[in-house]
Amino acid sequence: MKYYVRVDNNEYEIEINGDIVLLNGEPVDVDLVRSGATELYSVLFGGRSHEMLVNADRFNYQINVRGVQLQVQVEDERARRLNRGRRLPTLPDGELAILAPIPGLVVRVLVGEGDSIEEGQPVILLEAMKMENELRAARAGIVKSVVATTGQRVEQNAPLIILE
Amino acid sequence: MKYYVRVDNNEYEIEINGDIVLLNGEPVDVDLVRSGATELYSVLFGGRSHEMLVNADRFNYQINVRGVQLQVQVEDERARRLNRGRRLPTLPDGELAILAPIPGLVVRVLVGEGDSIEEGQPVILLEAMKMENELRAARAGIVKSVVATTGQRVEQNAPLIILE
Amino acid sequence: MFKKVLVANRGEIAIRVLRACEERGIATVAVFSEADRSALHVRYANEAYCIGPAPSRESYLRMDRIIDVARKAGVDAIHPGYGFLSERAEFAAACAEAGITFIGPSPEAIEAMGDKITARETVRRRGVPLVPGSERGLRDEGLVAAAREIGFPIMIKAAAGGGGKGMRAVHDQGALVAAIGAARREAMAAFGNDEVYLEKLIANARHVEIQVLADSHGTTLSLNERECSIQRRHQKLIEEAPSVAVDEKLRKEMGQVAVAAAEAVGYVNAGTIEFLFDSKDNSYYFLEMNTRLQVEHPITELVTGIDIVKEQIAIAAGRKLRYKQADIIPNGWAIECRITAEDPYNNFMPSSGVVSYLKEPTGPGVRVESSLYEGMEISLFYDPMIAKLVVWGETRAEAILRMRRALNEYRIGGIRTSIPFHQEIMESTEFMWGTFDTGFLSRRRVGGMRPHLGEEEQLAAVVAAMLAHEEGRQATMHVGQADNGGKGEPVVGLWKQAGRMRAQRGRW
Amino acid sequence: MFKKVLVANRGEIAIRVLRACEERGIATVAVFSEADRSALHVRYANEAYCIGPAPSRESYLRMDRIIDVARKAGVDAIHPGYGFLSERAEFAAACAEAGITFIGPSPEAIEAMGDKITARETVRRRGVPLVPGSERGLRDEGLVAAAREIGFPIMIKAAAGGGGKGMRAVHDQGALVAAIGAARREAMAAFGNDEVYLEKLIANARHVEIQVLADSHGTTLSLNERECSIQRRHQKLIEEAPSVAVDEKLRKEMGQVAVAAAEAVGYVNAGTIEFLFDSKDNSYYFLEMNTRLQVEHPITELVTGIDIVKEQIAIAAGRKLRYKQADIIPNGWAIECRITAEDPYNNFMPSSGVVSYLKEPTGPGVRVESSLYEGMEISLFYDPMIAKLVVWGETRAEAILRMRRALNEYRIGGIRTSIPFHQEIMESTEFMWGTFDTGFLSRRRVGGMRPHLGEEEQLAAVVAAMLAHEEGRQATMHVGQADNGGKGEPVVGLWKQAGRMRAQRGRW
Repeated sequence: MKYYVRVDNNEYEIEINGDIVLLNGEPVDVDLVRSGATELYSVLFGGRSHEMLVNADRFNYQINVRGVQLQVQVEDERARRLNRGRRLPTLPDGELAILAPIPGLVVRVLVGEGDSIEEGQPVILLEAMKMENELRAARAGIVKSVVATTGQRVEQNAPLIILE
Repeated sequence: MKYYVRVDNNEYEIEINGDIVLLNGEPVDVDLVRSGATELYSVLFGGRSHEMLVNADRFNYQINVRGVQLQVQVEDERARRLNRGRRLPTLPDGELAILAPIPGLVVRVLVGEGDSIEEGQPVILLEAMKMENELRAARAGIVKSVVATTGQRVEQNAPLIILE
Repeated sequence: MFKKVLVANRGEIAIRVLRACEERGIATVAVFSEADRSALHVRYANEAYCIGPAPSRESYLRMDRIIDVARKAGVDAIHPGYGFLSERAEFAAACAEAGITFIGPSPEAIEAMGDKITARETVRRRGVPLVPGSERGLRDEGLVAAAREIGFPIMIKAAAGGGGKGMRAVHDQGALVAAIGAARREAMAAFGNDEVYLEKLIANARHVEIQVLADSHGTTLSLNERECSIQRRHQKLIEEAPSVAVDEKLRKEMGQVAVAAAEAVGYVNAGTIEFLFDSKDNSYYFLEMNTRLQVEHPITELVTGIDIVKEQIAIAAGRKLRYKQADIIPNGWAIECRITAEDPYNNFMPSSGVVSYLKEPTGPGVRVESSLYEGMEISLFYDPMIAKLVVWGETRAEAILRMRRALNEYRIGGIRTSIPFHQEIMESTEFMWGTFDTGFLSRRRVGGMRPHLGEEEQLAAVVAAMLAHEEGRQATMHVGQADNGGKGEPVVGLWKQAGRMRAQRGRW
Repeated sequence: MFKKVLVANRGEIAIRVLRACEERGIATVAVFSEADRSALHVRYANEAYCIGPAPSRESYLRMDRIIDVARKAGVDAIHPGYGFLSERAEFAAACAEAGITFIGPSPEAIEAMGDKITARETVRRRGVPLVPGSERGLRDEGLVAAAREIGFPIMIKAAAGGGGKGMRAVHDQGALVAAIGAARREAMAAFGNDEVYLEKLIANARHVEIQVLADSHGTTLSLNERECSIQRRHQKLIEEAPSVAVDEKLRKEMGQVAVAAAEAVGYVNAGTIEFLFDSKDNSYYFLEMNTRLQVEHPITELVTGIDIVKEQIAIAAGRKLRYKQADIIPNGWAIECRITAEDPYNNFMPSSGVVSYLKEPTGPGVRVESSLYEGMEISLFYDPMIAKLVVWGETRAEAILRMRRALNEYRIGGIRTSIPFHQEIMESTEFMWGTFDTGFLSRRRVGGMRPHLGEEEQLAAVVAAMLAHEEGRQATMHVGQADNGGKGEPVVGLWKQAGRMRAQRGRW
C-alpha cells in the first residue's frame, strides 16, 4: 500500500508491503515499538534510536520529536485520488481562516478587508492571561473578511479573519 | 449500602448512603478524586490529604499508601451473608497453600508432612535470581502435604506446601 | 520553630515551599482553587482546603479566605511564595493582625519597595546609583514632556509593577502615546493600578540582580549575583549564576550596594535587588527590589549551597543566620530554563490541554522544580510557567552541555512547551560566549521558524504511515473527510490500537 | 577525546554512562537483550543494537557479540558499567585486541585484584593491613582445618567473588560444612567458579571503602570514604559519605593506604578499596578492591563535586587529572538508598510485574538514577535494583530529613519495592545516631512486620468501599465467587471504571 505523507510543506511517498517499507522508493530499516505509555514510541531507524510522542486524530498525526511538534498528514492512494482537486482546509491554497488559538479578548484588529498581507504579519491583538498576544498570518494572502471586532470576547478556535 | 472491609486482620464496617459515609457507625468527611493517572487517587479525609495507588481485582483491592502495599477485601451485606461459613482461599482459617512467589529452583524443603510450624517459620529454600530465598509460612499450622521436591523447577504460583 | 505552615500559593513554588517545610519537620497546609483540586501541591501537603473558584481574584488572591483557613487549621506561619499575595503589604499586615507570622519582610518594607518611585527615592539617599527617570503621578501629557527631557529611547514601567507586566520600550516620540496606553491597560489588568513612569533606556544593558538574606538580628548578607538578561517582553526565560559580566571585585561592590539598599528599608528575610548593568563600562543602576522569593532562586542555591527557602523560614522564626559574608563562596555554575506552556513557533502563544505523557529529566547535576503530572489539565487561568529546569556544572561550559542533555530528556505530551526554544538558545554561539544583553531575543527573533529536523522529519513521516497502515485507517479516511473534513474522534482510535499492540507485546 | 562510545550494560548504570557521554559531546551506542527492546538505555542512546535473548549469558555477557557491534558501529571505546563484563580481564583484553579502548583498568590490574587471594598477597607487600584468613585452593577438609586455626566466627567468601554473592558467616564448627556447600553453589552460579576461602569475622565491624581515581600519568587520588555498613546478606542497601566513624586524620591515613593498594597493581582509572572497619579501636583491614565503577559512586560525586564517570572517560582518553589531592575537600553529606523490586515484608522476595504508575522524587538536593518508566516490565532475568535515590544535605541531619522527604514522594505502582524498608531505616534512632555496623539489619530484623498505618489503614478501607460502591460490583461479586472463587479479570474492570470517571472529570 502506498501512502503520501506531508510534514509541514514537505511530502514523502511511503510504500508498505508486509515488513518492507520504502521511503521515496528507497527501502528503509525501521523497528517501531510502543514503550509502555500509550503515545510514546521507540524507533530504531537503521540502528539509530529515536523517541516520538504520537497523537493521532484520524489521518492527522501530531508527532513530538525532541520537543518539536510536527504536523503530519497521511493519505493513502485512494484518499489521494479522492482529494485530488478538492481543497482541504489545511492545504495552503484557497481560503484560510485565522482562528483564535485560545479564548481571549480582541484588543485590536490590525488589518482590514482587501488588505494584502505577508506570511507572519500580525493581524490581531488578542489579550489572554493578562498578556497581549499578536496573532500572525500563517501564509500570505488577501483579507477576504474580518469576523472579529475590537473588544469582542472570543472562544478557542473562533474564526477571526478569513484570507483568500 | 453496608460494606465489610478487611485490611489484613482488621475489619471495618462502612456504610454509604448517597454522599454520607459512615465508618464503624461514625460519619466521616471524605473527598475522593482520581488525579490524572488511572490508579492514582487523591483523598481529602477531613481536610487531611493522602495519596493512594489502587489496583482493583474484583472485590480485592491492592492499595499502596506511602510505599506500603495493603491488601483490602470488600464484601457487601449480601456477599457477607453468602460467604458466612464458606471458606475463602484468602481467609486465615482452613487450608492454606504456600505458593512459589517467583519461578525458581527448589534447593531444599525444610519441613515434612505432619510438622507443626509457626508463623514466619522458613519452609522452603528457593533459588531465583542467583540467590537462595527462604519462603516462610504466612501463619502457623500443620503441614498437610509437601508438593515440592528438592531440585524441582517451579513456576510462579505453583503450590509447594499445603498447611491445615 | 513553627509547628504548622500554610502555603498561600500554587504550582511549582507551592511544592518547593512544602518540601522545605517537610524537611524541617513542619506540618503543612495547602490552599487550592476549584481548578486545582488534584494539583500536586494539594496532594503534597498534610492538609488542603478549597478557597474558591478558578479565577485568582476569587481564590488565591482572597486574603480573607486564606487567613480564615489559616486560623481554622491552627497554623503559626504563612509562606506566600511569589506572585499572588507575596508583595501585598496589606496581606502581611492582615497575617500579623491574625497573630500569624508572615514568612517575608515587614508590611512597611514591602510598601516602601513596592511603589517603584518611592523605592528609587529611598535608596538614592543611601548612594545607590539610579537610571534617570520621570517623577511620580504624571498624566499622559506630563509623561510626554518628561520623555522629551530624558531623551529617547525610554522605558515605560508600571508604578505598582513587577514581572515585566505593563513595561514598554519606546524609541521615538511618535510611538509614545500608544505605548503608554497599552502599558496602562496591562498595568491595570495585572495590578489594578494603571500608574506608569518613565526611565531612560540603557541600550544593550544586562539584567543583573543580587540575592540578599537579612535576619532580624541586624545581619544582611549578599548571596551574589544572578544574570537574567535572556528575556522576552521583559519576562525572564533563562537565568544563570554567576554572571560572565561580573568579576570578583564587582561582585563584592554590587553586593555591598545591594545590602545598603536592603538596609535602607530595614529589610528582613530574602529579597532581590535588580540592577541594569552596562557592560560597556561596568556601570550599574538600581531598578527595583523584589520583596519576595524569586522564581530563579534555585540557581543561587546551587552555587552557594544555601537553601534559601529554609533560611526564610528560620529567619521568620527569629533565628540568627548561620553564615558570615566570608562563608558565601560561589562554587561552579548554575543555569535555569523556565518551562512554559507556550508555543515558541507561534509567537509564544499560551498552550492549553491535558498533559498526556510526562518524563522529566534527572541524573547528575539536574534539578527539576515542577507542577506537572500526567493527566494534569493546563488551563489558561494561571501563569503559563509549569516547571523550572535547573542544572549545576563545575564550569559554565559543563552547565550548558548538561542543560542541553536535560532538555533533550524532557518529554511532555499533549501540550506545546518552550523546550525547543531553550534548546535553540543553548545551541546559540552568542549564548555560549555569554555576549548577550536584554535585547538578545528581540534581535535574533528566536523561535521564528522551527529548526529543520532532517532525518527525524523523514522518520516521522515513515512512522505516521506505519501507524496508519497498522490501524487500517484507509476506510475511515474518505468517510472522515466526506462527513466532517477529518476532524473529531481523537484518542479513542489510539486507545484501541494501544490495546491491540500491547497484546502483541508492543511489537510488530 | 573519543568520538563514539559503546556502553556494555543495561539499567540505571547504562543511562548514567550515556548521560556522561552526551554531556561530553560523545556519540553513544547501546546494546540490549530481547527483553530490553524498549528499555530507557535503548531509547537514550544515539544507536542501539540487539545482542541476544533475555538471559545475561546469551546477551550482556556475550563478549563476542558486543565487540562485534562495537566494530560495526565504529566506536573507539567501551564502558562496561558495573557487574556483567566489568571485571572480566579477558573482556578488557578482547577490547584491546579489537583496537577499542576499554574504559577501566588494564587486564593485568583486573586479574591481580579479581582473584581475592592474589589481591591479599599483593597489597600485603605494600604494608596494607589484612584480616587473618585461609590460603588459596583448599578443598572442604582444608577449609575446615583452616577454620579451626583462625577461630570462629569466620566468613566464607568466593575467590572470584564480589557483590556479596557466595558469602556466608559461620559461628561454629557445626554449621561450617553446609555453609561451604551453599557458598560454593552460589559462587558457581554467579561466577562459574566455586572456589571459596575463609576470613576471620570481625564482630560489629563497619564496611568503609575508599574511592580512588588514577590517571595514566602517575597520579592516584583518594576521593575519600563511603560508609556502606547497612547491608542485608552482604548486599549493600544504604550508603553514605562521609562516614560518621572516620575523622579527618583517619580519612587521610586510609586514603594513603588505599592509594598504595591501587599503586601496588599499577592501577589506572576509577576503583574502590573496601575495608573492614573496627570502631572499637579504629583499626581497618583490606577486604578487596573493586576494579570498576561502584553502584554507590554518586554519593562521592555529591560531596566532592567531581563527576567520576566523566573522569573515567577522560582518563581512558589519556588525559591528566585536573585535580590535586589538596583539591578534594568533602562538602556536606550524601546518602544513597538502593530501590529494589523486592518485598521487604516478605523476606525481600523479588517482585515482578509491570510498572503501572511512576512518579519519582525531585526538587532541591535530590538525585535519582533510575531505569524505571511507566509500562516497564520488571522481569526476573536481571538484578532487582531498579533505581537509586541519592540526596545531598549541608549536614547529615539535613540529608536524612531530605531522604525521608524524597522517599515519601516516590510513587511506584504495580510492583513491590524496598521503599518502605528505607523509610523504616531513616526513622530508626540507631541509623540517625550513626551507631551501626554490618550486623545492623540482622539484629533488628527490619521489614519483618509492616508498620501500623492507623488513619491511612482506615482510609484505605473507606476508599475501597467507595470504589466498590461506585463500581456497583455487588452483582458480579456473588457470580465471581460462585464460578471461580473471585479470581481473574483484573485490570479490565478498572479500565472501564477509568473511562467512565474520566468522563465525569475524575470526580464524583
